[in-house]
Amino acid sequence: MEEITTNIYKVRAGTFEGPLDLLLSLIESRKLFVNEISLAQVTEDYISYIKSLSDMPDDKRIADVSYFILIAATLILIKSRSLLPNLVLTEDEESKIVNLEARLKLYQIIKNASIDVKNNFGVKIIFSPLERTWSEPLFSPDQSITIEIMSQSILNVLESVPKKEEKLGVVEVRKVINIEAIINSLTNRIQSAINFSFRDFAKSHGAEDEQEAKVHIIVSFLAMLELVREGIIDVVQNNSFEDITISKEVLASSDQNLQTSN
Amino acid sequence: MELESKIEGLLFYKGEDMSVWDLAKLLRVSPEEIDEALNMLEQSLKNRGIILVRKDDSVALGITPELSSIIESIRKDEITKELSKASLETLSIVLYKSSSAKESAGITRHEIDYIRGVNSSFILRNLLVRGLIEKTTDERDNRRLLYKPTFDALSYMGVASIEKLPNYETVRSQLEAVIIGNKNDE
Amino acid sequence: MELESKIEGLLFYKGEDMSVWDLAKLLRVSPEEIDEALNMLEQSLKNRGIILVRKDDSVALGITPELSSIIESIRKDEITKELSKASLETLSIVLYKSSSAKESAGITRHEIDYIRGVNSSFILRNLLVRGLIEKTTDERDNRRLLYKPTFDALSYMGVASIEKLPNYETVRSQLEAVIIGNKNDE
Repeated sequence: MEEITTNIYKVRAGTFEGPLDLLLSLIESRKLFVNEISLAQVTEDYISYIKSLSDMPDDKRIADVSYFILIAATLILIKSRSLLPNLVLTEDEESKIVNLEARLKLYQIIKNASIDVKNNFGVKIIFSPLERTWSEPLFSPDQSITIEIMSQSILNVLESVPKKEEKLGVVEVRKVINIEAIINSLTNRIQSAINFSFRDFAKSHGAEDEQEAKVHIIVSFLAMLELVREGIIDVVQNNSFEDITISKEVLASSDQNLQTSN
Repeated sequence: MELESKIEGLLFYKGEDMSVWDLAKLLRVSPEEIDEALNMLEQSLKNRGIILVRKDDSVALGITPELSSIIESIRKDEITKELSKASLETLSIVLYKSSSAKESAGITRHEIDYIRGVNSSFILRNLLVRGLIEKTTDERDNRRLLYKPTFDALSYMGVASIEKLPNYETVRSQLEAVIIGNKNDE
Repeated sequence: MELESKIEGLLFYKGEDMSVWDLAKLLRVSPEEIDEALNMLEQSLKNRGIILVRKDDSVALGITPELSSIIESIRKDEITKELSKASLETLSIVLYKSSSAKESAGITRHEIDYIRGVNSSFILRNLLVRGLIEKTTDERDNRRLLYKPTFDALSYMGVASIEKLPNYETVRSQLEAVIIGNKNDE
């Protein structure tokens, strides 16, 4: 038992089954309940974990990075709301937050149940009887046992064996943009312009399709939050329907933002 | 000869699970009579070396878990008891989330992925190969594939039915509570 | 747990004769105690579907003779039922993986399960009962059980030599590749 608890709480790259596992571990290690407040509190830890994933060499990087990024999007909504009190979320965004909370609670229940399963699995087995040898086998073919059907059947078998890539779960891993690179680019832009639109910034990466554009926005947002944390820029959103404006920052105010959010 | 004894004999002969329906057909009685006789058989086997294992509409006879360690010592093949963290999670979902009630038995891969937050196809395949879960099609919609625990999964857990899993009722009601509280999910 | 129940469980597991001496050794009691418990077990099994069969110093569980006609019909059904797609696929794996070269003949159940992505024990059992495949132990490792097609099955299909099956070389090497992939996973 003791071993399990210490293992779960150690946050180390590559040790998590998925984003929910990571998120739950972060919350539980702070002895918090699953709710919006605790989610906001662990957002930064979560993001730095994803950053450690994208810094890993390609072959070591886990296949599920995209799943981590998807959850990050919702976390960023939660974090933004705590950073920007005047931010009004859409219905869709609200339901994403509620949804994440519920999923996390489901995951927590299963996680606890899985400890019971682990402790009982294979300890006291109800064995099935050995194969029965009541009577000698009686050769009884049927008409479908022909060379033609056998050679067709084996082809069906081979066709349904999953390919190596599928097997590893690397179905379609989009190359996730390096967060570090975006931070650098963002810093450069701030130096040249006092104000620019976040939307323009996210667009400027030239996404190929909508899916990819979403990933760009998320990663850009992550980078932006990172800069806010480091006190380099200040995020101002004048009106909920307007774009977020990024400007060179008055250091003190972003520190305050951060303190209130933590 | 009592119906329950006949069932016992047939299950002994088969050495694997049989459906209530097959038993009814073979013994020329109604499925209800089989069900009733199974309840009696379950009682008769209390404290015996044999135990009745029930799952969905099927039953099998197994050796009481008290003899587990003796049998392990005489088995030729090794038993793999290790489950990775991912397999453990996925198996737990299939065990606790798929109710034994006929009409709602089984869980889709999509639901499993949703709970785990990652793609589970590789893990599901592993569990299928190990015979801990099985894949069936939804009776009401044959395009829907459902995953269910197998008799072996119950056997490894040392329980004669899903309801006897540790904390089954508690976990079920916790799951229900979250799902009802979040009706608009997905 | 009573000694008689333990004996019952072990005999049920084995499905074949065990000597009083073996039982005594396994259960760490004297042969006299076993004998005594067997007498009690014999009593407990009165009117049940299972009977105790004693011969000299050996015992086994058997099915009550009253059920023999039903069992006859189950057996008939087992061997005359049309082979399912899954059964044919399993048979084709056993067929293609076998070889006329003695040292590389046969495939394990685990390998079959892995190739098919599901547990195959019931299907293999049925193929055995029908005399289409047979089970042997690996000469190099007697813990490994190997499945092979029977001579009868090969001659029924008119296969003079496995190597002459359509696409034999390609299929064989693909099967090997899948099996090796499995070993790397573990």
